[in-house]
Amino acid sequence: MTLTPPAADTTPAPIGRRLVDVSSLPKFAFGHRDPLWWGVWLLICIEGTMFVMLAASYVYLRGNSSQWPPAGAANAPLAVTASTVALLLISIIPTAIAFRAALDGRLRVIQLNMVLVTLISIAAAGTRWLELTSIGYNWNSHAYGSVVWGFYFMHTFHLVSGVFENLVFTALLFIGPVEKKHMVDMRLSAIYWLFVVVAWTLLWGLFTFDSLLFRNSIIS
Amino acid sequence: MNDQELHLRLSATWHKPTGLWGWLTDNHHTTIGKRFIITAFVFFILGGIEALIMRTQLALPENHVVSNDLYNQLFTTHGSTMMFLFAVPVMEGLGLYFVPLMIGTRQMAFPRLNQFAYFSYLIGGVLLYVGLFGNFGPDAGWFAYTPLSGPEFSPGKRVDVWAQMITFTEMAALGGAVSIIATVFKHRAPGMSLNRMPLFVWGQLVTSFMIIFAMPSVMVASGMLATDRLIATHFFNKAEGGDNLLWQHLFWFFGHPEVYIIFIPGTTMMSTLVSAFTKRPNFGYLGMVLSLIATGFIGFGVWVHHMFATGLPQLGLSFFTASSVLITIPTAFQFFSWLTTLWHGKIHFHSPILYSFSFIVIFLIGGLTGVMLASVPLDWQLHDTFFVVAHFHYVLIGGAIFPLLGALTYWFPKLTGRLMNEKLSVVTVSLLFVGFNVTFFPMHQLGLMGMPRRVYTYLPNLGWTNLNLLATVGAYIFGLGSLLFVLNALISARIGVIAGDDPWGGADLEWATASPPPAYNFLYVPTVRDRYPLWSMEPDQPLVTGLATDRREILVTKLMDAEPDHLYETPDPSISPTLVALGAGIGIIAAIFNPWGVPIGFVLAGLGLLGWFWPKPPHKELLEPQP
Amino acid sequence: MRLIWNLLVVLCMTASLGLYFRGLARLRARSDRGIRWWEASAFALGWFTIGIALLSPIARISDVLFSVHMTQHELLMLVAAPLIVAGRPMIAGVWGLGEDARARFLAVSRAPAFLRAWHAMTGPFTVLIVHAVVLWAWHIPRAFEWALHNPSVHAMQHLMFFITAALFWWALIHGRYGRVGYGVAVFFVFATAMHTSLLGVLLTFARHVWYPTYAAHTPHALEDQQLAGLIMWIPAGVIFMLIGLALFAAWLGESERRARIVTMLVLAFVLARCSDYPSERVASAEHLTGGNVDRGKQEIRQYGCASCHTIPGIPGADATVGPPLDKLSARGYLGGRLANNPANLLLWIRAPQSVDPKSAMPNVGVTDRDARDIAAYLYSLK
Amino acid sequence: MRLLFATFQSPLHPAGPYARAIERLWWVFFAITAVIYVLMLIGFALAVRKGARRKQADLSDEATRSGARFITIALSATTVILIGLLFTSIATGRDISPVDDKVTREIKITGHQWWWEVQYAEARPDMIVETANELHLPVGERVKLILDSDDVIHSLWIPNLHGKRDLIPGYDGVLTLTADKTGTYRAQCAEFCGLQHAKMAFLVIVEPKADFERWLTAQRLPAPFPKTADQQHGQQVFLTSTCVMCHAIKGTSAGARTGPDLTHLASRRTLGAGILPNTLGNLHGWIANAQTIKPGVLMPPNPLEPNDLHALVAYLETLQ
Repeated sequence: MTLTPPAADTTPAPIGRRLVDVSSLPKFAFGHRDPLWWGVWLLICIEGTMFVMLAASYVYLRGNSSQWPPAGAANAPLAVTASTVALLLISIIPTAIAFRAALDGRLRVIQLNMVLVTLISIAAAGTRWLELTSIGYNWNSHAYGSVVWGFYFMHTFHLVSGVFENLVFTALLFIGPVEKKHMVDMRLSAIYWLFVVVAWTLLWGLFTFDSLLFRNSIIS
Repeated sequence: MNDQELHLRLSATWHKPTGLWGWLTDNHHTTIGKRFIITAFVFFILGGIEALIMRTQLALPENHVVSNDLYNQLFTTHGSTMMFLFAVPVMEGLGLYFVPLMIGTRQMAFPRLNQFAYFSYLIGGVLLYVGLFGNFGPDAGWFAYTPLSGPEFSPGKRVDVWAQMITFTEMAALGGAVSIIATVFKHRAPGMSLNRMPLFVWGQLVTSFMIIFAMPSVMVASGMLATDRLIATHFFNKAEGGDNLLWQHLFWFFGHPEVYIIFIPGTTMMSTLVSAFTKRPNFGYLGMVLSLIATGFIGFGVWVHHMFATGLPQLGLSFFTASSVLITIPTAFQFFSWLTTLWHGKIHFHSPILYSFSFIVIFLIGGLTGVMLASVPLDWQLHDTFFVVAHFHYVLIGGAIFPLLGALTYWFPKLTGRLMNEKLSVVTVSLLFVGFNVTFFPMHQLGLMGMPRRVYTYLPNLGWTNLNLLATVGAYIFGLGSLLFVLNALISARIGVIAGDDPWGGADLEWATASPPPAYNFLYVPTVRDRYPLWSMEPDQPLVTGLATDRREILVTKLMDAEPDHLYETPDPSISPTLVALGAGIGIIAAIFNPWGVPIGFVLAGLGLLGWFWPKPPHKELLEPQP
Repeated sequence: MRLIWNLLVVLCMTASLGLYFRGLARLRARSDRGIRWWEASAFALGWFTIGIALLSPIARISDVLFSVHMTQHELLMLVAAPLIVAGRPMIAGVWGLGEDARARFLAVSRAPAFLRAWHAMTGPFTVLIVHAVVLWAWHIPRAFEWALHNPSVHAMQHLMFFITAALFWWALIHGRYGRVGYGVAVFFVFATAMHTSLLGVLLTFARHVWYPTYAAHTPHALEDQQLAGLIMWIPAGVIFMLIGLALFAAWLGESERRARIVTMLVLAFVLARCSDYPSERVASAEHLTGGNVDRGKQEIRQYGCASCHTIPGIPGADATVGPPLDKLSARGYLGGRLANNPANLLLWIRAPQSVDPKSAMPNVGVTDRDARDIAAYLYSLK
Repeated sequence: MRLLFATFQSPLHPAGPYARAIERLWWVFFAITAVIYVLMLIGFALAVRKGARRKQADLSDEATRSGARFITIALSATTVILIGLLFTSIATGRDISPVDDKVTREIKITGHQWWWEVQYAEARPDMIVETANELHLPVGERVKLILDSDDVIHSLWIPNLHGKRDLIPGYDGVLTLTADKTGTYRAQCAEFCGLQHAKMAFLVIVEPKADFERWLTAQRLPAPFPKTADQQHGQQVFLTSTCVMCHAIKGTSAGARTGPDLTHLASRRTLGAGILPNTLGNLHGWIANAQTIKPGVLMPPNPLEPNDLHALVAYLETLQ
């Protein structure tokens, strides 16, 4: 094999070459055509796997204990935890509306619904605070406490980030200037928020309805 | 506009900032990729030095080179360094550098994420070594089994350092993986359908997916360990309902795929080298791709074979053996494909192909001992002995380091513009090959003679002395080889033969641009008509034009067939990602001493993120408010 | 009760088999396309598997041993469901109906409301979630125990397992994105393999018997449960992997096929976009065809192309018998028959009648050399 | 010392049916994989020679076809061999994991950082024999070892008798084994367990049944009362110093359980968990400062007056 000497101009001249002119292509695209869409879904895969691992740890630890939850381990009052879940679930509606409206850039609709989402998410963060202060055990009380507080920690982290993201986004929508390609980001942010909602609904369901789900299992 | 003008304009737009400020702000994939590679090699050398100290200690029975306390820190740091700070980052670094070049684009999908990943990695690595040099290096093994690593049996800050280092490096690996997947899916040059991607790119893609699903598990585990230690949670505390085997399940659910995360890029480098130096496409492209995917898939199902000795359900053992043996089949396919390619190709003997031959001789042993270890009865005897040490060094050094060094020799011109010294390379590969086998082959025998792993010394009358001495001699030869490689790289980067664009007559697009590539990678983005674009390039192969020259615009194509889809602007250099990494770093390191570090780091990182994502002018295509 | 359900199963299975093969026979009588033999064999095999799962001793033993019960479920979800789906039962089933019933069925199936519902129900993401929820929900100890004690609930459980699995496989194999969606399919197969394995793992490593009924039947209930978990984890995982790999291979093949089309489109795209670079347009047109643009201009007049076509740049060429030849390079097809590429253009110029005997364009005896020149000129047009 | 470890600590020198089954399996695997390795290397050597001699890469369809044929055949052969190995392994696995619980004896082994506690189960509590770092087994009997740990995870590995099994706190591991050759076998902790993982060894002494019973009977006795004044002084030293914080000697007031039971210390062959022969000199050094011999061991240095030390050792030497 011979080694080619360096050419003065290393890039082949396009004279006589056919060219694909892409200058007229759009500057953004929705859905899976957009690289950032992949970024967000991959992030959801990562975070989702973490939640799944935590939930699996819960079930695994549960299987190794004779009494689960331990005697006297009182969760936060159902009314409080359920209202957080309810708020989160309600927030899906304005999120979905804004998600649709983003497709054809109806700014007013988006602004209105994003304000709603932000307010509801702040309210959910408020009830979350109530939850945290009314849990009847600590993370260092027992393994059950550790894993449930683990759920709370992980999710509150996401919830706060979500609220922060909603706030910033809403501010951006009002401060402007709003570009067309922000509509793509708007939809991605909605997808992420949806993930935050769904993840908690499942985790909450797991530890709240524990006795209902596992009542029949016996220890050998 | 003629080419010269285009070159000037693109150079200005894609200008890489220089100096310290540039170091903190540049996000170009070649810069980040190169940084990953160089930093990883620094850690490789550190890990190697640790290995040599350990080998010196074990050269003679009842030796006193280091204390048992230091020895335990050394082997823990060695394992953690090689896995978390060398193998994964160096493979990802090569991916960051070469994937965009091989698929014909100017930049990765999320350059700022890469920048963030690099600084996370750096902080994590430095943290580990500050620990080691400050005599609070972790000493519970790279696997950190609880309860040994728990608050009761490892008081002090040592294991905390390990747990936080894990969090950091995994964040880095995850960031890189997300970026690589999006880049491979969306940035390919027009015409490069999935079916035409170079195998190396496939390897990076499969590896990245494995990272996405494996690493969260260890992050959860290390998080639990950290809270057990810092705020007295009870995840692994039996007395309060926790469970020690939970750690092992979570750890090995990550730990086994980790091996393939390192090995898969190795095999695809092997494919690249075999094809490049036989001037022949690899046999069975589809089979090769499916092998990679099957390996990735099965890699998630076999973690339990690290736990055969824990007393698993008897029934399960034959199932676990079966699934562990199953993973041999895709690897065997790759072996047969290389063999066939060599047979039908025209072999050009240059130093990179010698690394490939070493791979074959060495890795094959590692693979076959792997089949032995998959057998439960044999594993009960061999597990946690030096036989296993020999096995996984044969697999990881044979399967990943040899092809890596070969690939670096092959790609060296693309990284530096110059060729590595051929004669020195031949000496290097010979030293490495001999040194490696002299070091690790006797370890099989040692394992069969009953020598357990992770012992800082042994008694003189057990008959292990001679083989240990031999292994130590080999380790020094191997060390010499590694040193020679590094020296050769340093020297050749300055005074090596100027390589030109395509010194080897390579097949893939990275050879279609200058060496090293200009900041904009390609003057015109190329188009592709099959799997080996440069071998089948016709004079009228179309080029892409129409990308903006005044901003960093790149072409996004469709996932399956790489049809031009839309244009995407990648961000300019910025300090924000570095600040986010730094903020998270302050928080997580502070958390070792006080749990409030976590929220503080969270807030700091959040502020950095605001700067990262806040849109900057000029604003284009404004959205008119509709009635 | 049990007997009634078994009779019902036999009845349904006989009916479905009859319907399928009647439809198959009718289809094959009409044309040789449609359902292929291997697809019909897949259906038969899947049908047979259902029989084994529901009517053989497996069904009886599954009341005593959880591991056998698990095998039964995996047979339904992982063997029978994909095989039956591969056999295209809908098409055969519709043809198996009587004339009137078929018409009514088609009318319903074309109603917008039905289409919308069907569309919503068979999105890949939807079926992934639905199948996962059904699978996990039925393994909740209470639910499973209920099914064990009540044959009707048990039948419902099997039905839900089978239907959601069939929908899952249908959406991935024949679903709305077709082969283009096989990439998504691979990911969803992976995700399903992961979550079902997780359930298997939890069963394998549990130290409790999840379903006490089994503990009443056998002293080795825990081992039995471990075996069940292992079956769900490892053999089932292998089947998932094999199906995933097959879909992946098909996806790659599809990507190659589409890339060929795209290359063709890009070619048209290239030529269409050449307008900004006139000299290159000519150069590339000449390169593509091996002809000469200037000579082509002469020959077009000589061969009389202008009497039928409007051709830019040729004086007097504004006839409307045939299609205008401007922007030829941007066209997808030539003569409505051939893909637009240089070789086909040459063929079309020289021998249109051999391509399409019904075409009005005559063979006018253009030589190869002249055809190349003419093609070069035509491709150089804006 | 040599005599002490006369038998190799190796799975390839089996002294029991289970280890022998694994050894056989090893040789089967070794032979088959070695043949495969050699064949593969020959294949690669031929391919490299062929490839080196070509003028040009062969891109013909014929080459593709023959390559595909080769890969198909080779992969099928690989699969068949793997299935064969799998079934051999499963068969051996069944042989070495007896399902029935017919054992003559249950022995509980508890791992500690960094020594082994051994308890021979008996129905009557006062008949229980407790010892450390030494397991006596009657030849030819099937015994069941119940494995537990007091602190971190250890792993019991007696390569000449069976594969290893972890000792996990809170999990009762079970290892059933039989020794059919008398002799002394060395065992070692195989799971990293902290500072002195390297020096956590263990002796298995397989004796004829009569010898074993004699040993067991002797072990059941409490410690004899010291006879000479020196020995009595030694006992006083033991009972009044820090020794009693960790150790027990049956028949005296010392009953702590942190360290090994010393009731029959003098009958044991090693000190410090299998690392020193149990000789007078070693015992002196071990008591005075075990940290220099086994750095990190939980036994602190004991700065005793010389005559106290001598007396203590003299007393301990009586604990046959």
